[in-house]
Amino acid sequence: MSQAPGRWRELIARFGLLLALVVMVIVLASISDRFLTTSNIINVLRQISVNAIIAFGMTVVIIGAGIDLSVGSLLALVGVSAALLATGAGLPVWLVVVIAVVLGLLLGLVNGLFVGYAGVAPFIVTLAGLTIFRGAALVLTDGRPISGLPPFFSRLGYGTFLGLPLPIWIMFGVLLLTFVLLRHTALGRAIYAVGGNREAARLSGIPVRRVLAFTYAFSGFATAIAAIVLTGRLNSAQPTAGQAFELDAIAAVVVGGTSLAGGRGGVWGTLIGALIIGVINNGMNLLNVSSFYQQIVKGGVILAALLLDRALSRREG
Amino acid sequence: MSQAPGRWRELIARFGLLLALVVMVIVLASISDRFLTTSNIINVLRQISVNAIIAFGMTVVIIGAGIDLSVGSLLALVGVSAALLATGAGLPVWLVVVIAVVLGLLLGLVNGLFVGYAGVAPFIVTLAGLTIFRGAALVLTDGRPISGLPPFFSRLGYGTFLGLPLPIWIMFGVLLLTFVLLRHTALGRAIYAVGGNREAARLSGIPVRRVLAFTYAFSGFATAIAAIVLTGRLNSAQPTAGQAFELDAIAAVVVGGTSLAGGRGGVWGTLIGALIIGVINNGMNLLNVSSFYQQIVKGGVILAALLLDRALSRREG
Amino acid sequence: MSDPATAGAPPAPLLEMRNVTKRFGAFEALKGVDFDLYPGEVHALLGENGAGKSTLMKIVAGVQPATSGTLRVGGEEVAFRGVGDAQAHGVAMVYQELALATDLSVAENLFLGRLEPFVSHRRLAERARPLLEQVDLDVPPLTPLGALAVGEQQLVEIARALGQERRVLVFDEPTAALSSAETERLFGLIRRLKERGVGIVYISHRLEEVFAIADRVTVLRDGRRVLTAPLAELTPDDVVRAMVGREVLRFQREPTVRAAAPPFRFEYGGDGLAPGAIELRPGEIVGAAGVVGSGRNKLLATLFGLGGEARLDGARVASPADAIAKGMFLVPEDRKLAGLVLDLSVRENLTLAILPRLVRAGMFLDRRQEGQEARRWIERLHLRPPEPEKPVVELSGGNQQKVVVGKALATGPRVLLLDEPTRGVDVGARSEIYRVIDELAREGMAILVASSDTEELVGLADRLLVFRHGRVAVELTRPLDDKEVVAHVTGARQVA
Amino acid sequence: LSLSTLNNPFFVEVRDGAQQAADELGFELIVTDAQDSVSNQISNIEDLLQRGVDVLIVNATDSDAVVPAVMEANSRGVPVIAVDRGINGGTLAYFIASDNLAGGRMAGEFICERLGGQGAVVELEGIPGASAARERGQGFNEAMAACEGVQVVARQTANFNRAEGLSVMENILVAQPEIDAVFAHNDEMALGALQAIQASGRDILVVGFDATDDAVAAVEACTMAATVAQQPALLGAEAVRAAGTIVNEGAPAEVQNVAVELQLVTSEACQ
Ligand SMILES: Nc1ncnc2c1ncn2[C@@H]1O[C@H](COP(=O)(O)OP(=O)(O)OP(=O)(O)O)[C@@H](O)[C@H]1O
Ligand SMILES: Nc1ncnc2c1ncn2[C@@H]1O[C@H](COP(=O)(O)OP(=O)(O)OP(=O)(O)O)[C@@H](O)[C@H]1O
Ligand SMILES: [Mg+2]
Ligand SMILES: [Mg+2]
Repeated sequence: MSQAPGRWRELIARFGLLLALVVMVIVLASISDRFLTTSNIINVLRQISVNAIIAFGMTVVIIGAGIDLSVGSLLALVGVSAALLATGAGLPVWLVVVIAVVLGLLLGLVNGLFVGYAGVAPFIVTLAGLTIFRGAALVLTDGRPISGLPPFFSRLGYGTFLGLPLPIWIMFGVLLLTFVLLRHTALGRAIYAVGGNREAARLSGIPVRRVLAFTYAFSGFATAIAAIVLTGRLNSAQPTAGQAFELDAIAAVVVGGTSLAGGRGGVWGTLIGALIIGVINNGMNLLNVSSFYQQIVKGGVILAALLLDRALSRREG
Repeated sequence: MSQAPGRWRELIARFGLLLALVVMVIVLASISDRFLTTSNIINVLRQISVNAIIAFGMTVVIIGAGIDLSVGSLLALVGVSAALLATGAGLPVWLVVVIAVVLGLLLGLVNGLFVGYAGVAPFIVTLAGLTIFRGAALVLTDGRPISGLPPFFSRLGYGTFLGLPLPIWIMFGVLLLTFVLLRHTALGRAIYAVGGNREAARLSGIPVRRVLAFTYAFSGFATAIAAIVLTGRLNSAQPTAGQAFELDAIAAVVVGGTSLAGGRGGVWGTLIGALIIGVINNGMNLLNVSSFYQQIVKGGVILAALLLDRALSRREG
Repeated sequence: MSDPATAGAPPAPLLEMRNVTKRFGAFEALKGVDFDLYPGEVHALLGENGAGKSTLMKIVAGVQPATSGTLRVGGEEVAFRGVGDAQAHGVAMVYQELALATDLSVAENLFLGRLEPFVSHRRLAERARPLLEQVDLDVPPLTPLGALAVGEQQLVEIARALGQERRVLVFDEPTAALSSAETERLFGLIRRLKERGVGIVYISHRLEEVFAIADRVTVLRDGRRVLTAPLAELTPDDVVRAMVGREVLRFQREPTVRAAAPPFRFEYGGDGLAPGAIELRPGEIVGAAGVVGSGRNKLLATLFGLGGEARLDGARVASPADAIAKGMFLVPEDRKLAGLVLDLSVRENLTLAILPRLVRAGMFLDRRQEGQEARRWIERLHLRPPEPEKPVVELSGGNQQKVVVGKALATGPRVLLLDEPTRGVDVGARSEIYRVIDELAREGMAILVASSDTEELVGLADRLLVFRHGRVAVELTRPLDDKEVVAHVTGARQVA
Repeated sequence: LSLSTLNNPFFVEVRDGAQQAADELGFELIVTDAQDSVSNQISNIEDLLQRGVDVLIVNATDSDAVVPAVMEANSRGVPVIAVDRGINGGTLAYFIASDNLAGGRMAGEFICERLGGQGAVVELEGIPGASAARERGQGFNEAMAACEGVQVVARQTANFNRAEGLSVMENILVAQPEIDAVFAHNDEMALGALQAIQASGRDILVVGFDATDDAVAAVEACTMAATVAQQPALLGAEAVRAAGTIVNEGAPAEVQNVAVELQLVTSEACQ
């Protein structure tokens, strides 16, 4: 077991969680015969894609012992920026996408510079980011949604490749990218070291500040991709999009077994976490649970899943 | 310096932050002649009271290396419970208040038991609490606000004692209580030890689980008091109250210099943090900053305050 | 005792362990161990790193339960559910890994876990003073513990245990960071406890200490008890053979042939260190000695850019990164705080400082080469168990120390700064580390070793700097003599 | 003017309408944004009173919660005008609102009629507990109860949010083989649902609420059946005009209700 490659090790470590997911799927399938249909499975995957993509970036930040509260607002800002460029400036769509992704990366990097170089607590830096990016999105659009986008966006949101919707492909793409980053590059190793013990990392010659700054830039990058996907799915961009997305993303990461204390965890667990949350939401809609009770059920199920995981896994999250 | 009593030590450590607050006050006073009036100072204090009371409880949780996301929903649940009891059950008001506070304490304790004894990550436990308590508040009230409260509540919200509004007295009461708990009781010191190094605390014979459970119960207790104050201030109770209060409370704690990593910080810093946030909000209203820009300004000012603090303080938050 | 049948027989044991086993997952750390302790006895517990000493004693202290077997304290069979239980039964332990809260004051740490419900910091400070005097630690009781040097923290940990009035006291390598002066003082305290009938378990890798203080010895090897006997019947060689199952040659170093290369010249000062300068020649091993708090660790930290002011050949050393860029590397004195990333595996820790060397195609890690590099150091330093994928947090203290040293040695710097390099390392592995250090010096590395172990310094160093009160009080050169060094360190001999 | 939120185009239009009227009348208009938080709003009002405003226009985040703040204004002799949402206490000079209950009923009746009294309907609810969600839902369900052949087969919240409208509708589409119409408590959710419906290729009637630009465009493009139009700009303008009346003529003796019309926006061309 100890020699297992990273991916399997991560999945084995989250064995209890996987089991919880399987139990949920079985229960739902037995209540609703529509649950385990191919189209609903694709539906769930497509629905979690935005949250999962953000959560992959968040995983990197959290492994580095940070937190990024600004993702929801950044998503809105990148989304409306892309939409404004695509509708107003007459730029080719590919260029709009590139600009949007670079914008996300740069704004994330600004967070990262404050955390890494100015040494301000990540919670505060990204909370400031949360309000500032949201304000900027509202100022840019004067609070109005932007529609009338070129057809590229709805093709992105609804097109398929080999039978799978594009958002799902993009999600798996970001998953693999993040996995390779974390497990197979020196930078990824450095992120684990910095998150696990910053002082030890520093004394080992790891450029701690640069590594920290990178994690936030990566989170901004992932969030920008999620923004493009969401803009495609909605075929419009709202300055109010993404509210409370940070909580959903962090929940996926933490349910997936990555420790908020840093230095531990991985991106496959995050996928399971996002799936669990997605399946709960989907299941409640399918079963038409009344909206007041939905919140109670959702909290209870997540707690139960984690208890099962604790009972079966060896180490603490 | 090492011989300075706790309170002064905390304040000295947050010297940069205090300075930032003073700078803000001077700037605002020079722009608006209404800012530094007695009535506006009381106004600001009264406005921060609810957030500050919650944040004091949150400080205790965070020093124990935890987090409590459920405070906003718990506030709503306790508020509507108290309002229902006060309007429906015909109980004497003092008994309603006692029941409400005990309810908050017990629900906080449930969070604490899951964290301390079941070992589930605090983020998840209290996120589940967030949705469950909110759902319960909605179910209890069928989503409707509850008004027609006995006059006790509006007296509580708007009455004064020695010229100061009661919410401010209550806030300082909870502040002192929390300060004494943290600095001058064995339990308080144990919370620092557990938050700073859980393993070392365990090896020293500290009942770690019980200490952790207590911190969440205390947070529930403080939140219940805040709920009563808010119900008085609004003269009604909403099942939708307290949304995003957890972020505001955590922000006050972290701005005040308590580390999210646990083991470090104190409740006087939290007061300063809550004041800074309150002064920013008040100032922007007095200066009539347009609301889109308010968010940008708010984020920027908090960040600037923390940068000043970093530049002047010795140890990192 | 009044029973005629037992009259004249030894008194009832304070502590009796029978057939104790302990498993961590599939790994069996203790395999049916028997152990007992009598009132007024100092019982040494010895064994290689990872033999199971700390594990055994943590069962006694209620830190973790045994997987099977029985434990009797004062004749009563017990199953401790926590440290509090054990304390209530009169058992206290000084842990190998310091169990202190760095953000609380020294005084609070002395009473941690048994503070009165309401704490008056002033009264606490007063109650702390006599305890601190006992171990001769002169710090204000309200100082945050984190501001103390490791050796000083070790003394706090000892003072805490002494303050508890226990029937059974376990010392797990209490002297690993103490110099001979503090060790002597500790022995005085232990003798007084003995007279009062306290039973003491003493774990150490310094054999001369064991022979100086202990009455009986139990040796563990790979989780099994291989020997229990009165020390009077044994020689040090017997004990070492029982521990490692073979002879260990005491490391003897031939003085290095000086390389012709120019020396590294360091100037330093600030942060409690008096301004000064030292030169390190390539191929030379320089030692730094001193009592706890004398500043030898601070010297190394300062040279590495961790506070204070340091210059190498006139150029400022601004930060550790800068120091590394200038060809230095440091083994820090506190392995948990600064040396290891506990959640990462042995392999990942060993290669942490040489990642740039393992990168292919600009960013990807060459896993094969990384594995080779890790296995090389695991073998060379006798890591137990020799598993590269084990998280470092699950290693025994001594093995963790080997990982920190291995990581530093792997970097192959021009100037190597070693701060207590063998803290908690067993005899066998220690000579191995000495051998590697010697080899590196012969290859032209300049090495500065700070240590509280006089024997280690005498065996290794070409030159020895003795620190007192933050300055070099005297510089000694080969041949070095243990007694003379101790005299200088304690200040018994002053040189004008 | 104390607004509940500017994170919603509706209230942005309220502000714009108010601003325009203020400019015409030569008033200085101070706008605050409570970001949908009751306590923010109380603070905002206290701050406004602190600044010595002449007339206070309140768009309450909650009808009960702002009562104490209104009483505070009363005690300082500052007249209060309520916009969009009522206030259940204190003394008001004017109440200017469009009727959410009537709007919900209007939508329900429209759906009933278009389905010819026969079919399955989905209701997308707003933020649980929010007053607009309660009132629109109540009006809608009254109409549904009166329309016997039509069943509400699913009732789920999408929190007034377009992205959630999309995913909740996707899920409902999986669960319900037969859906003839959707009523959403606001246009954002309706547009999200529309996106899901178009992707599924099914033919379902969508009715929204608020008549935002996007929704009106969708109605004109015949993709959405209808949206209930409030006239937010008119709300804002009416409030400021009422303030003008107060300044010129003093506050009325008792509260004057000004009902601003609602209308159903449909497209004739699409029938
Ligand atoms: N929590 C744990 N999980 C897994 N293995 C452990 C754990 N704690 C200890 N071990 C293993 O048990 C064995 C005994 O460890 P122990 O700490 O008792 O050794 P020790 O004799 O005290 O060594 P040292 O002299 O290095 O302190 C080691 O192989 C160690 O890796
Ligand atoms: N961060 C700090 N803040 C304040 N004082 C410190 C700090 N670090 C060290 N000191 C003090 O500086 C003095 C010298 O420390 P140093 O680490 O050099 O001691 P040492 O000789 O290595 O002793 P030891 O063997 O105990 O480690 C000690 O008295 C210590 O208390
Ligand atoms: Mg040990
Ligand atoms: Mg030392």
